[in-house]
Amino acid sequence: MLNIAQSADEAVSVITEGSTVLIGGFGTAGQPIELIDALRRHGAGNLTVVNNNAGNGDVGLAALLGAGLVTRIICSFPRQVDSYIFDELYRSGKIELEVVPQGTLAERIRAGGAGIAGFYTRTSAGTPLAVGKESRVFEGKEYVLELPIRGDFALVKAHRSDGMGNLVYRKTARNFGPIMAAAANASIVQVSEIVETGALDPEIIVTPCIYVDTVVQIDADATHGKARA
Amino acid sequence: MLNIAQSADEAVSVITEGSTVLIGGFGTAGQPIELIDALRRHGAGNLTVVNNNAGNGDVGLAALLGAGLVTRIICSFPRQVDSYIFDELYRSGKIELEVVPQGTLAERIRAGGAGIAGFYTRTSAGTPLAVGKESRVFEGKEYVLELPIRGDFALVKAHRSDGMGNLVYRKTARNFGPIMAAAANASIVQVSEIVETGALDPEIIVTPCIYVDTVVQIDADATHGKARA
Amino acid sequence: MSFHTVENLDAAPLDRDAMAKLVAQDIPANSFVNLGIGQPTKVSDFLSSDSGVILHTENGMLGMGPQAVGDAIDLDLINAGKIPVTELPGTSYFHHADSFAMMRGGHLDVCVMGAFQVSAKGDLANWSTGGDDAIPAVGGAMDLAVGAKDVYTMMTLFAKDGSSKLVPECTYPLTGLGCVSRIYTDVATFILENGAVYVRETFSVSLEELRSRVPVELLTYP
Amino acid sequence: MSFHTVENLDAAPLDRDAMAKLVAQDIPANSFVNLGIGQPTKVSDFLSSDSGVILHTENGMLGMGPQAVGDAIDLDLINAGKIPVTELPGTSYFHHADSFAMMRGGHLDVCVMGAFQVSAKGDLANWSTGGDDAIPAVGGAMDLAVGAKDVYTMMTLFAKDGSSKLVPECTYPLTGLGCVSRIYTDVATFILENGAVYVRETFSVSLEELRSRVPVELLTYP
Repeated sequence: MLNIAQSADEAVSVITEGSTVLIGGFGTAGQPIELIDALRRHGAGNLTVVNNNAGNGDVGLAALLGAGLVTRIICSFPRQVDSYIFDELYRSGKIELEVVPQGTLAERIRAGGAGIAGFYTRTSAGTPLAVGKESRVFEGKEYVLELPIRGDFALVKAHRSDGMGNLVYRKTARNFGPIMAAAANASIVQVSEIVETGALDPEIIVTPCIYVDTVVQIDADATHGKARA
Repeated sequence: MLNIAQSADEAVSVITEGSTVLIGGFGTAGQPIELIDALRRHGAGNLTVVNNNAGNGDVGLAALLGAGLVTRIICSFPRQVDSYIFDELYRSGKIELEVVPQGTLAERIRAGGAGIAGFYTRTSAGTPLAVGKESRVFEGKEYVLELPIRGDFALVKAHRSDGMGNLVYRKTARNFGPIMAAAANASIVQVSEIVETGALDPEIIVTPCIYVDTVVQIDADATHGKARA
Repeated sequence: MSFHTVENLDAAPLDRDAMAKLVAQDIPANSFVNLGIGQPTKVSDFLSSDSGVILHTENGMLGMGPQAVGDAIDLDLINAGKIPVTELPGTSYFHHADSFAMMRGGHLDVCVMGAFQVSAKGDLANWSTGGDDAIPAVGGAMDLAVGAKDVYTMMTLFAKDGSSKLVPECTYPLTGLGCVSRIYTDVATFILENGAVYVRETFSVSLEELRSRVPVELLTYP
Repeated sequence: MSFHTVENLDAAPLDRDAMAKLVAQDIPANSFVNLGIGQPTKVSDFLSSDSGVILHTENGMLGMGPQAVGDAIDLDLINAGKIPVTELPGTSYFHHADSFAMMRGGHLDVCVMGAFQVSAKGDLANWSTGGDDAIPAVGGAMDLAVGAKDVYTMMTLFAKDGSSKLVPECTYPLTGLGCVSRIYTDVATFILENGAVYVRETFSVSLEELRSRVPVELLTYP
C-alpha cells in the first residue's frame, strides 16, 4: 500500500547504512534532488549508488559524495567538466568506481526488476570494459554476459502520482525512473503533484503502482525544471 | 518512412514464402484478424508463425493453419476447446510445434527486438520444457538460457497510428503488439484510425514509429471489439 | 505467521465456493495477486472491496475489476482466461513483456493456481498430464510458479481413483520446483515450510484418516 | 552505392561546419539517426527539413527538434549532451532501457560519433585515451558503436603530433570492433568496406600525400 510521506526527510528516513541506492536522473532532468539532499541530511553512510553520472558541481549527488556517505558508485559517465568532488574522491582512493556502458547499465537495471539472472549483449565486446567478464559467440559475433543490478532503495523523480502510486513522467525526465522503481526493494518517489486515484488515464501510466512504495509531493516551483504543464 | 496501405491485402503482399511471421493478439483482443485473413488469401506458404495460441474455431489464425500455409508454430498455449484445426494438423504430423512458457515467449520476442543474444530465466527450470536447453546456477538457483525470437514480419493490431507510424493501443489489446513490432524486420499494423502527425501526445505513444513499416486503417465497425472510444 | 492445527470433523468437505472463500480470506490485505484461470478466478468473488487487494492479469493489466456483464463487455478488455472484465480506478495497462517482467521479477505477493499434483517439497504439476496423446500447452503457469512470492494451490485432495494429489514426488510433468507454499483442498489445508508439510485444518476428516491416505509425512502445529 | 574517388587539391581543408554539412548531405533521406555529443551534434544544423531524417537521443526521445532557445527551454527536455532541445510533431518519449534496446536492437540507420582513432578494420576508439590518470567514462558510445547499422565518425585526420588517427590497429582503448563504415576528416573522407579502406575524396591534399602519411593501405574507386 502506498505510503505518502509529508517531507523528503521523512521519505528517505528508512534508508539504512550500507544500502544500495538507485538514483534516477540524467543531468538535472528527472534528478530527485530534494530526495538526494534529504538522504545527505539523513546521514546513512557506506552507500553504493547507481546513477548515470557521478555528480556535478557541489549540489545533489555531488554533495552526497562530498559528505563521505558513498563508498561505491556504478555509473556510465563519471567524468564531467564539473565532477570535481567525485574526481578528488576517486583519485584519492576514497570511492570505488564501476564504469558500465550506458545501455548496459539500463539493461542490467531492467534485468534486476524483471527476474533475468543474466543476459548477453554485444556492447563492450572486445573492449577494456569486457575484461574479466564472460563472453560467448552467438552466430559468429561475440557477446558479453552481464548481470542484473538491484537496489535496496530507489530515489526517483516523476511528474504525477495518483493515490495508489501509479506514475507518469515528463519528457526526457523519464530516463531511468521506470526501470529503477522496478529494480528496488523499496522505491521512494518525489512528484510535482499527487492526483486522485482514477484521474490518470490507465493507458498512459508508465510505472504501475506495484513498483512504488513511498511518494512525496515536492512543490513544482522548488524543482529545477521549467514550470510544469 | 511509413507506408500507408489502402487495404489489408496490399499491406501483406510483401510477405514471402518461408517467412517467420509474428502475429499479435491474445484471444480476440489485439488479434489482427483482417491482416491474417489477407495473408491467407495472399497464399505465401511454409510459414513459421509466432502467436500465443494456435487458432480458435475456423477463423483467423485457425483458417491460416487450415489452408496449409503454416509448417511451424511457436506458442505458449496451442490446446484450447476450439483449436480443432491445429489439433488435427498436429496429430497428423503436418505442423511442427514449439511450446514456450508465455513469459519466456514474450521475453524472447523482446530480446529479439532489443539486441539481446540470450538471457537466463528461472521459468521452466527443472521442467520438461527445459530439456535440451542449457541451464546455469546463479546464487543457488537454476536458470535456463533462452534465445531471442525475431520475425521477418509482424502482423499487429493497434488502436491509432499517426502519419509517421507512432502507435497507441487499447486496454488489454496491447499484449504482444509492442514487442512484436520491435522484433520484426518489417511490421505491418492494422489500426482503427490514422490521425494527423502531432495529434498523439508524445508521452502516451507506446510503439515509436521506428518500429512500424506499414499501416492500414481497418474500419472499426469491422473489427471484433466493442466500438472504440 | 503462527498456526494452530484444527480438526473440523463435523464440517462438510469444502465445495468450490467455500474453498475460494477460504483462500480469499487468507490473502493478506493490500497484496498484489494473480488468480490463475479456472477455479482460482472464483477467489475474486470473495475478496472484500476494503481488502485493498489489487489483481494482476498476465495479459497486461494491474487493477482488474470484476467480470464484465451486459454493456460493460469490451472485447479489448479481458483477463488471462479470455473472459471480459472491468477496470477499477488506478488500473494500468502494459505489454506482455512488461507484464511477465512484473511476475518473474518477484513483485506479485500471491498467485493462486489449480494443481494436478503438489509434492511435499512444494513442486507443482499443473500443466500437463503427460499423456502420450496430449498436446502440450503451458501458458503462463511456469512464469507464475517461479514469480510470485507465495503460490497457493487449489485442488481436491484425492483423485477420482482415490489416490492423493499431495505426493512425495510429482509423477506428472513439473510446472515449477519448490514453489508452492500453501495447498487448499476440499478436506484440508496444508502449509509448506522448509520442506515440511503442516496440516492447518481439516474438513470432515480426521488427521488420522489424512495420514492414512496421504503418502507424505504430515506435521501439525501445536 | 558506387563512388568515384576525387582529389580536390584546390579545396581548403574542411572546417567543423563544412565537415558537419558533408555528413548531413550523406545521411540517406528518412533515416533514423543518432548524433553523438560534441562535434556530431552540429550535423543537425545542416539536415534539411524535407530530408525526413528523424533524430534519436539516447536519453529517451525519438523525433528530437533543434536546440531550444529562450522561452522554449525546458530542463525536462534535453538531449544526450544535456543541452535543452525541442520536440517535433511525432515525437515519442521512452525510458532508458527502451531507448538503448532501440539502439542495440539495430533499429537506427546511422549514428555519427567523434573518434580518437579508427582502424582499417573499422575498430573505433573514442572513449578513453588510456592515460594512467584518466577517469574512465564511456556513456552510450559503446552501445551506439554496436547498435547502429552504419557508424560514421568525424575527426581531424592527423593528431597534433602529425600522426594519423586512421591506423592499422587502434592503440587507444577500443569502443567497438569493426563497427565504423565511414570516416569524415578535414582532409579526406574514407569508406570502409569488407576490411578495406577506400578514399572517396580529398580536400587540399593529394592521394599521394595521404598515402605517405597514413599507415594503412588506401584504395580508390575507379
